[in-house]
Amino acid sequence: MSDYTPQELMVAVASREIHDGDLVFVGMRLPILAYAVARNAHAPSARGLFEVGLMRDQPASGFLGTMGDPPNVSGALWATRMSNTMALMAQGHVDLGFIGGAEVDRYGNLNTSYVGDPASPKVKLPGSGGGADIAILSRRWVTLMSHERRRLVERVSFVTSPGHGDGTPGWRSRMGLLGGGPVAIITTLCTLRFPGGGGEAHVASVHPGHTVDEVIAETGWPLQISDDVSETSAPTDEELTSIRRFDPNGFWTRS
Amino acid sequence: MSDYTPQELMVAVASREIHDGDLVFVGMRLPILAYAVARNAHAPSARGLFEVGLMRDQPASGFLGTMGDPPNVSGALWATRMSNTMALMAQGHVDLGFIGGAEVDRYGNLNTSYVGDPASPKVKLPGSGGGADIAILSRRWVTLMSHERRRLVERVSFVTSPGHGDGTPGWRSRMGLLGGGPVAIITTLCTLRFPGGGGEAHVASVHPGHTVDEVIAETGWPLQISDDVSETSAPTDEELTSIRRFDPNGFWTRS
Amino acid sequence: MSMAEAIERHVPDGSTVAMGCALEALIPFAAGHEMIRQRRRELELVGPISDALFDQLIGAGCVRRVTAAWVGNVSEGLGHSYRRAAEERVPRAIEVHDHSNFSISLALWAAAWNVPSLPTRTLLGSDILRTNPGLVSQDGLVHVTAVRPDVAVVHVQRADEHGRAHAWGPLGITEEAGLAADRIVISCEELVGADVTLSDPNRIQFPETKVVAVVHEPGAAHPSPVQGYFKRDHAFYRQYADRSRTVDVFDAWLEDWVLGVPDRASYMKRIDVDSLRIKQHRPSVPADFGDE
Amino acid sequence: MSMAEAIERHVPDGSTVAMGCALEALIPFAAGHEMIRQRRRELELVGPISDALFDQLIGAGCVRRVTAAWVGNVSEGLGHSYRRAAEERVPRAIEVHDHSNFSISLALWAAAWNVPSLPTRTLLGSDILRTNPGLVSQDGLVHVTAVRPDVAVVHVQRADEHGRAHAWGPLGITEEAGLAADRIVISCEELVGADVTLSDPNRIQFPETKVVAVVHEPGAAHPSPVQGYFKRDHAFYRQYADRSRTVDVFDAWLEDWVLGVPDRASYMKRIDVDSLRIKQHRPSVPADFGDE
Repeated sequence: MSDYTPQELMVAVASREIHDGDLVFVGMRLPILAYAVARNAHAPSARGLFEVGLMRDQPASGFLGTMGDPPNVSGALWATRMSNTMALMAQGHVDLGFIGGAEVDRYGNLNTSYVGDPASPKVKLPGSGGGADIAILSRRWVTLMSHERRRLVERVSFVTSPGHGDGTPGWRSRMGLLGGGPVAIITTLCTLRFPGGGGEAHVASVHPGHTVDEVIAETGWPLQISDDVSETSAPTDEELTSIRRFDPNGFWTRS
Repeated sequence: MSDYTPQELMVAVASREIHDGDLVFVGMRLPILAYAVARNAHAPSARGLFEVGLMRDQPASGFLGTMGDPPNVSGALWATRMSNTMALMAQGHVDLGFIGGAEVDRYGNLNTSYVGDPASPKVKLPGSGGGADIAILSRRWVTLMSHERRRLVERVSFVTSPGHGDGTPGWRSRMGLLGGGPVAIITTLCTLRFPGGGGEAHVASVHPGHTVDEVIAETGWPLQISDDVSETSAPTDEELTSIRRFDPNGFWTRS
Repeated sequence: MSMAEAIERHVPDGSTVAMGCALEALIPFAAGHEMIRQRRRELELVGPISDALFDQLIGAGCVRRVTAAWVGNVSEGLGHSYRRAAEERVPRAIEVHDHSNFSISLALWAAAWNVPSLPTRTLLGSDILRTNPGLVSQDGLVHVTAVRPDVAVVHVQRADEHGRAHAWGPLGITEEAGLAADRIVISCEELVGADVTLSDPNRIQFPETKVVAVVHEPGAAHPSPVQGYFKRDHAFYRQYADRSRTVDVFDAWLEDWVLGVPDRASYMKRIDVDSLRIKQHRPSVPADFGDE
Repeated sequence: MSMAEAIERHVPDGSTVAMGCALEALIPFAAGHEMIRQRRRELELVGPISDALFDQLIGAGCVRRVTAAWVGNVSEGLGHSYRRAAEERVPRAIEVHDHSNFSISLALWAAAWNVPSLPTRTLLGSDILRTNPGLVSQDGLVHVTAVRPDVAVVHVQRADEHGRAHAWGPLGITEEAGLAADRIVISCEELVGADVTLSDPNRIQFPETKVVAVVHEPGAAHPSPVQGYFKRDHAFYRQYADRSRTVDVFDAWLEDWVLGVPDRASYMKRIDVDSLRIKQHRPSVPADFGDE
């Protein structure tokens, strides 16, 4: 079963970011699977919070195309208003959030709004959704994206969801942002991490089958490589079994 | 059945303040009966809103010691949070409110907080409850109280629920108060009314068996008597039947 | 968990405690009486209107400050212990932070959303702005400072051992009080399984992550009403009004109904439960949560 | 009332319309399609995230402004019509007032409570503050200007003819949208008697005084899910993504599924309803509203 897709690897890596006992603002797509994997492995008491207005302590039994699908409500611990889930996050009760990104820069700022001038954009992206809220209010967060030079850029042209801002230490607290900001960017090629207290992303581990040179080539800024850069551990059989149980047709991980 | 108590008369008079189609912020005690009487007579489509978090289109079938009693929930059109009932009032959707008062002055300002210096009060009254909210936000309101010289005073020492303030025309709009303020004070002796746009209370009608002189003697300021002062119409048999149906043991109207 | 243990653990001296948040219904009297028995001191009580419970805690000397819209006895009028404390500093002086019902709700929403204050159009022109430092008039609006209870104490119809509480009927400011509070203590008429609570997640009042204690205490809200379970005991409120008019009769009442009573079970033995119990059932029509 | 009549009467050109307030579930597609058939113009659409519906209305040229946190296709990604309107002004230019999910909720609460704005700690450091004039940063907080919809269009599981609507499952910003709106148009899977709705007043979403129309329209939310009634039609969303990539294929899709379809009943005949219907029932445990 050692064969796996890049998405399956990303899910496995993301699931390892979830600590037992965490309240996780789950979001959509791969993170829904990451929560399921973690909950069934090393984080049995992790809870999931969904901005649609749900709290859960176990993954949905059925496949989820969206967080609002009926199986996500069965067994839910709370079905409420979105603003109540945001209230918990604004109080610092959300330990970890996941955000999807279209564009990220070296300081972890995300753009999901506009490529080019907002007045007449080259590309109009869907927008923040809950992304900006998670980026600002959750204690720490992680983003997942395809590793392409056009996506990992020196500076994003529009900051939808602030990471570590201009990269100077303490930027977030100076700006009055409550949460700690991004801790990792999980891409199709590697895992990037940020120093505590903010700053610039560096390569922490490269995914099996890929090289540091390849990562550098696909990144839009001169990339810092940590001295102890390692190879990302591949998904375990247990992780893959769990992933394939919750994404039986590969809707998220094999398309 | 022409025999009735002062409270029964007050309930009948209060019920006549309710227009058909009104959304009424009902409050407690006699107004609960006034809503029931009006709803079963001239105001069949009047709805009641209760700050506890209820909307009704008919009186409760059972006796109510408080608006939170179980019979008030049976048949309710909405059981919600208090803040949602306040939202409707803040939007100007409440046509009429009732407020109980301990002290009222010539301009209709109510005191239900402190007699004497708030720092060391002669009497500590229970407080606003929803009174200040109704006084400020409802389109028009009415207060009911026992007609005593110590209760109808020149100026209240503490304005819990603002009426027409200092009595100058347009005081409420200058202060930014949304609603129109008090239209009547219904006492055990008479009905006092206010001119449109604010100002000072005047005697509109004297209850049967009482005289203008008696009213003047029991009032703490030189009272204006309207030229066409009349005798308050006594409760009709229909009104009394209705009152006694909803207060069978005279808990509110015969004690 | 027993009520004694819940109060011992989660309501220390000096706590800011939200209670009676559903107004006249579901008032957690059993929890309040246990605070009195445990001689809690320096409490700040937070609520909208309080029907007798705050008056009892004030009379027992547990209270340093009241942050509420109304304190008294809804069917009887004034709160005599509240008056003595405010007028004569008996048994001790109390500080009063006056609110209206709307403004105390907003103060709790401000805390729930973690902002310093929320603006409102109510209270303009009211002298409450003069006596409560947490209400600031500016630019034609009143800014209501956040009120953050250390603990919200709530009585509900049913809950499971994990803290998922179902409450129904009018709920007043219960939801914002729970969200604003650091922790929630629940007492319930029925302790049910998760199969009951999770069958209707929309009726769950609070995130279980804030609930620190669930106490199965039938009748814990007496003399206040509980939809589907108990009628309001009007006579008991009238009796309390009579027996709180002076310090002496109040102290006798407190000994009789609180200090001299070991726990709620013993208290209930002295109530005519049968005459107060709601016997006619009105089940809600189920909602179908089917998912496949 | 028929959907055609409800939209004709209550959603005139230029209206500010809140839809999709429960996010991915209970999206009022039938109402949106009727707006397209009636050639509504100059609408301002308000919502949190919009899963395809806003994209369809934008592509049909009904929309002047979007005030939302996210517009696209949740399981497929980008909204192609939204992109064309914003990037190429095709079929017309649109104005975008960006929000986050939290800020659009607060904008509606501000309107519900009738205050100019509400403060929040979210959006600090986000460029959304640069593109939305209704978001003002001051004193370390963001002040979210009130958004007042003329009409909130909501799909629910069941309602009675008087406008008492029962909805369940995750509800997003449905409640604040209804309270903020001048009026509410409801479509429902089941039209039930008042005996059903009033059996559970806590599940009633809105004050009936704001509800101006109740349309009995089973399947009105397709392809979005309805707890207890319909699963999400993922394939339909994928098909829409494919058939909206260019103006030509979108226009064909619109003709095929909206303009060429007289009403929802005809639309439903073309859906494999049986494969989408939820067949396994999970009734909630009733709450006892007994009162005597």
